[in-house]
Amino acid sequence: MTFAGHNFERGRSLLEMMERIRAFEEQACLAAERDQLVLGAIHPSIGQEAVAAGIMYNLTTEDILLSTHRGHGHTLAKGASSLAMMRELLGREGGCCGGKGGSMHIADFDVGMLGANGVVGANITIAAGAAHAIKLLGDDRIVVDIFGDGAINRGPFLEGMNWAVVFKLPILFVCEDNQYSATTKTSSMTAGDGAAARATSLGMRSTTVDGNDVELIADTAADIASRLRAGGPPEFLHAKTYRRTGHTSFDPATYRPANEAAEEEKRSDPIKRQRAVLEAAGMSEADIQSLHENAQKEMIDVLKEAAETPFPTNETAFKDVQDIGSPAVEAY
Amino acid sequence: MTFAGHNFERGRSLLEMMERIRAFEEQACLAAERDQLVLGAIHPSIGQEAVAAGIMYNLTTEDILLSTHRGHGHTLAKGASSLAMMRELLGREGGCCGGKGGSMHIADFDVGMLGANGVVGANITIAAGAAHAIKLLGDDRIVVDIFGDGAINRGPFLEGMNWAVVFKLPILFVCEDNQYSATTKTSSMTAGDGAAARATSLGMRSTTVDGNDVELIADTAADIASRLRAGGPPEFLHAKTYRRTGHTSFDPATYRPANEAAEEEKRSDPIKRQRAVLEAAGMSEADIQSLHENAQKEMIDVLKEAAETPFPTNETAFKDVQDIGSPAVEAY
Amino acid sequence: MPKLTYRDASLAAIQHSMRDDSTVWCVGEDLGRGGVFGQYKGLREEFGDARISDAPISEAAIMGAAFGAAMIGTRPIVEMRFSDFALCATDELVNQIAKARFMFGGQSRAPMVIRKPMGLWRSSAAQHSQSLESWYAHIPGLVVVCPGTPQDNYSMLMAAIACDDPVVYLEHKGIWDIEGEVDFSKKYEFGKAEIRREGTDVTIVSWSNTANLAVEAANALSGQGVSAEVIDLRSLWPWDKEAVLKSVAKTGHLVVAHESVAVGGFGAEIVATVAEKAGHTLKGPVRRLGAPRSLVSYAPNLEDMLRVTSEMMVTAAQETLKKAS
Amino acid sequence: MPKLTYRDASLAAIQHSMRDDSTVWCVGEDLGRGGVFGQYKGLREEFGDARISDAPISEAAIMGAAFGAAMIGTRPIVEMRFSDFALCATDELVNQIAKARFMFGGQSRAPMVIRKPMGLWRSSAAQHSQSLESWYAHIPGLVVVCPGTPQDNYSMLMAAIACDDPVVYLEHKGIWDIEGEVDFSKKYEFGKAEIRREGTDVTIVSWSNTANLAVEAANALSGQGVSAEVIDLRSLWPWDKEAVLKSVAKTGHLVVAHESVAVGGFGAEIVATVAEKAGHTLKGPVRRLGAPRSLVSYAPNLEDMLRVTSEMMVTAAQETLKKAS
Ligand SMILES: Cc1ncc(C[n+]2csc(CCOP(=O)(O)OP(=O)(O)O)c2C)c(N)n1
Ligand SMILES: Cc1ncc(C[n+]2csc(CCOP(=O)(O)OP(=O)(O)O)c2C)c(N)n1
Ligand SMILES: [Mg+2]
Ligand SMILES: [Mg+2]
Repeated sequence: MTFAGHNFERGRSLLEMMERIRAFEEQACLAAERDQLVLGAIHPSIGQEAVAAGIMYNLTTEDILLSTHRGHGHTLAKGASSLAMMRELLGREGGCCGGKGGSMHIADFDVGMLGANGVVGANITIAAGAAHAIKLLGDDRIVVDIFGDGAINRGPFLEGMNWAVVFKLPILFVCEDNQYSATTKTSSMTAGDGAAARATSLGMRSTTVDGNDVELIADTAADIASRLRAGGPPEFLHAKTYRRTGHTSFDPATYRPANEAAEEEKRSDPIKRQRAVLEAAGMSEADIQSLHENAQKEMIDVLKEAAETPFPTNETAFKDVQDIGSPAVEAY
Repeated sequence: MTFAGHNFERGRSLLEMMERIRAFEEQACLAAERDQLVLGAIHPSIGQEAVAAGIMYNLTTEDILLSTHRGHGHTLAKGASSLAMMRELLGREGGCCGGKGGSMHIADFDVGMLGANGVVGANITIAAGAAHAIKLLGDDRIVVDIFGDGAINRGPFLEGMNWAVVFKLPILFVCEDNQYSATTKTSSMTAGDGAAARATSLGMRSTTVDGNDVELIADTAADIASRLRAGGPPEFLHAKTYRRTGHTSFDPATYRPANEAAEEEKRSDPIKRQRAVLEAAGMSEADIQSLHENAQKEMIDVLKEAAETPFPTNETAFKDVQDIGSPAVEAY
Repeated sequence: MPKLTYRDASLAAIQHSMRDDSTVWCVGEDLGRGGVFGQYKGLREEFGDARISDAPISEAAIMGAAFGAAMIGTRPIVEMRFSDFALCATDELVNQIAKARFMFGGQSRAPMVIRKPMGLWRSSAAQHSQSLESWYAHIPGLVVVCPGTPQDNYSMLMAAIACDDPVVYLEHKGIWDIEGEVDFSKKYEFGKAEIRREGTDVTIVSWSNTANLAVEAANALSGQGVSAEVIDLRSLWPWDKEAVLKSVAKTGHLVVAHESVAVGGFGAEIVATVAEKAGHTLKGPVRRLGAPRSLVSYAPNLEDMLRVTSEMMVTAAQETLKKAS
Repeated sequence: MPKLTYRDASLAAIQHSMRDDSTVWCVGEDLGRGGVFGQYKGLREEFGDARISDAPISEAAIMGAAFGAAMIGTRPIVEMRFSDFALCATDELVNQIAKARFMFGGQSRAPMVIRKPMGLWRSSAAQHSQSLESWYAHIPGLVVVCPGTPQDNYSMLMAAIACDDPVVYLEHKGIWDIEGEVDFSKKYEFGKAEIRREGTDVTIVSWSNTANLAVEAANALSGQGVSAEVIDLRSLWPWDKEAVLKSVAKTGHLVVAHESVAVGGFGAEIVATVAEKAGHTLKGPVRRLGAPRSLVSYAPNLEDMLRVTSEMMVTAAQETLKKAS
């Protein structure tokens, strides 16, 4: 699994990021189930970390990202603070969104992360618009928009892709295909050959990759990003992975074949695979282990600190609605 | 242009229907411009009659049709009364919709015509649903849904096609491609290879035809209809034609190249072409001419009679809103 | 009489309707596994996957297709999951379903039930908490109902399924688990309010879960010697003007309360109607309670800032009584 | 001072804003050829096709893309053509644009203007005639304005383009051709009503084209010795409660009139607010005028059955004065 020209530093970085994402979500799940501290739903991306790590590796904080309800990994990989994120999941002061959004609306504009989204597929047209503005302003940033396999059956998928191609916008659309849409096997409700075929029919260059191979994703995204930065037309990446948990952290996912998840873990866990790659490239077991432990420690600390942070002050319930007009119900 | 096995009776019928459509719309345009009797917008399909005639030839009144704002031809070919239609355009009593819908909402449920639609693309999911019910009920009818080239950029196009394929419904989707979307050349706002490519990517068998060749359309639709009646999956037909008038009867269409329309008329008028086919098949000039004259006479009479029909009685403004609850503003 | 949850009452209504009428079917995402709140649990086992149909994540198609299917002889029950997502199908509901029958001169009917679970549900935040009943009440062609009890979620759903008009059926997702006795023989008549508690001093008008809070408020008020009449409107279109006017004629004092945003909420319609028709008979100022014109937060303390509580109703009732003119 | 049509006043506002601020751009179907009502005529020639951008028939994408573009530094003006079609982009407007800033804890802004020509326009029938201003007023996060005169369509559009909130900008498509003097230096302040006519006997509150009809009604009333004050609210969120309450305190009589459906219309909010705050000071019953809860027909006589006319306002004013208590 070692290969000529393997970029060791990058490989290490990719593993490190995946470890951090995994550790963050494991702690988030504990916070939800064990500690009952996460009050809303969270959607873990455990097993899907390669997509987040591989793609974001190629972006700067100037570049723009839009994500989904299953967006912790993307957000962390884009550079958001794990503490601010955990605080947000716990609805606390100092959360990325001041505790007002929660997991499903996590955003960090300072690092170019323009939001998770609670509405499936809604981010697609918004992302196209961000790219549109970049083009209008003559900036050289690029946009990455990530959505799930279920989102390709929503109208905005068509409208947003068509828009991006017509206006030749600097955007990469990524379908992070974990094979499930909530409790439904997505293929049972999807016509034709799926995401990439649809993008191709819309005139977009489309690439399909093993979504659990972080090095491959990083390579592919690097190529695409450089084409976009050189003024190339929008592109599409279909990354095939697998949702190892239930839809939410509370979902036992009894609707899927017993052992499917366990077998997938054995077969394709992106972290295990990347550890093997790095081992083959000469990284010591201890070093690999320390990436894991550092990530664990970071996220345990983060959860502890987030849990000790107070809730936002009540008056923020009426802040940041709009500039014009007061939201308060008037006293009579 | 004659060919072995040419079905003369059908050919005659197709021409007759196209003549009737053309005559209906010519009178409708006169009613609008000369007589100022049509108060809302009308969208003529002059030059596109082959699609309506060729497809509807293969349907019975039990089969279901949904159409667009440019739906006079489809409606007439489906079997609606020209008088009821003209009355509707003039907003009169006895109009297909009692004068409440007008041109853009024309419908005749007795002949399976479930409505034109004022919202581009909105008929697509509705038509899929009609086919869904047919399947649930175990009927053997089929559904035809017609929309324009501009509609393929709306979300419901994706959602409706996907739906029909997933549920394997007895429906034919027809993109009647007249190259324009209101004042915009559709190709300038459409990504990729267009309608058929998109349908193909959604797993649908797609056929592209010369939309001005009524015999070819009738043949193609016959094949598709028989496959659908035999329980086959949904299909797609892309018929390429040309919008000879402006978007509405009042639009001078100055935004398109001078002579484009005139040249298209010369090159591809479906009525002229079908006349030539029938002449080659041995139909006399006089017989061909009489089809034209009968159609003209029918529609001149229809306009005259419609213009003499009273407006609906005022109380119908509050009828057929809903069963439950009264629409009237209460007197105090 | 069985004791059922709000959820199971709706399940029973669907089951009974589907047994009686083979043209009734349900369609929505994840229905085969019981739906997102378990409100379809077990139905696929009895009725199969064609009548308890899954759907792609295509709200516009779910709504549009159900409409097409309703026009030609079936009676679909459409599941929108969260009322917020139903906004992805607004053209279908408002421009198509609500308008078709009229626009086509009475040729069509759209007998369909559109279920849109609404309301606050702990820490669901701004995109999963909205209540827009006043929107639908404003749209000609739609029937709009908001059941607040297990009994009503049985009787009203039975009536909605049997109705030939499109019915926007707004369950409150915070109360799936509340229990109550359900009399299967009880029929619901559209536009008939339920007097949840009789009283003589002040009228509290409400619907959905807020009507349950209004009953609590009335109980609290009775401890203070104030006799409050609680009217649960149940349906917003049509709504029971007569019941409200009759009660106000008796009490002379009116409090209207709902969970949705106060500005432009349906409470305004009720207060305006009373002002128009009986303004001169009021013995104190009317009080309208609704959410501030702000968005729903994730953090529970912020979320609570938007809640209309029974305490607020008690205070409002006291105020209008104190300011009696 | 130039005399401009309502249409040309909006054109001037866009032109002036685009000259001043290179981040302002317009996007919608057919804009390159001037837009469906000519309200973009000539702009492409001056500003080019990137800033006067055509769009595919993709309302959801137009709205969503403009939002994305607004979040990162441009100020889009979105054209929805007919307010009815805007319903194809309801999720984008209500779940995304209106909520984002709050949901993201103040990190984002959506400085955008969403133009939705609304209202009756002879024989446009049910899918091209609707007015839903009360819907948007109910949605936290949105500013909602309804200009009724050329001056306002200049000043208000200038203010809307300069505003950092999303502004739902509802022009009335029946009055593109009305003319009036336009003072380019006049600034509009959100939430400030315009007293279109001063009076002492009865207050008529309205907006959009109905405010023009209210002025006619006031003229007619003055011939009968009744002095009517006409308040053109102009913006519905925020709306000028103070102006209304002050006028009602003076006249003691209130008529509210709008073209949209009366049930659940914004008139209810106004009447309810007055009832709550000043109910006891009214000297006669309030009157609310709006369309019946029916759909708009194509046939002109049926369409007229839904119209709120100046005659109806005159009658309503007379009635409330007659029934003075
Ligand atoms: C428009 C809309 N419909 C339905 C939902 C409910 N929902 C939330 S996540 C989800 C499944 C999404 O599947 P996919 O796009 O594959 O993303 P994944 O959850 O697998 O990451 C559904 C149906 C929603 N949030 N928005
Ligand atoms: C959703 C929606 N957007 C915009 C319009 C306005 N409009 C009416 S017809 C039309 C052009 C449609 O083009 P196409 O689908 O090719 O049909 P054609 O008019 O060419 O028959 C447009 C943009 C509409 N009716 N509905
Ligand atoms: Mg998925
Ligand atoms: Mg076209």
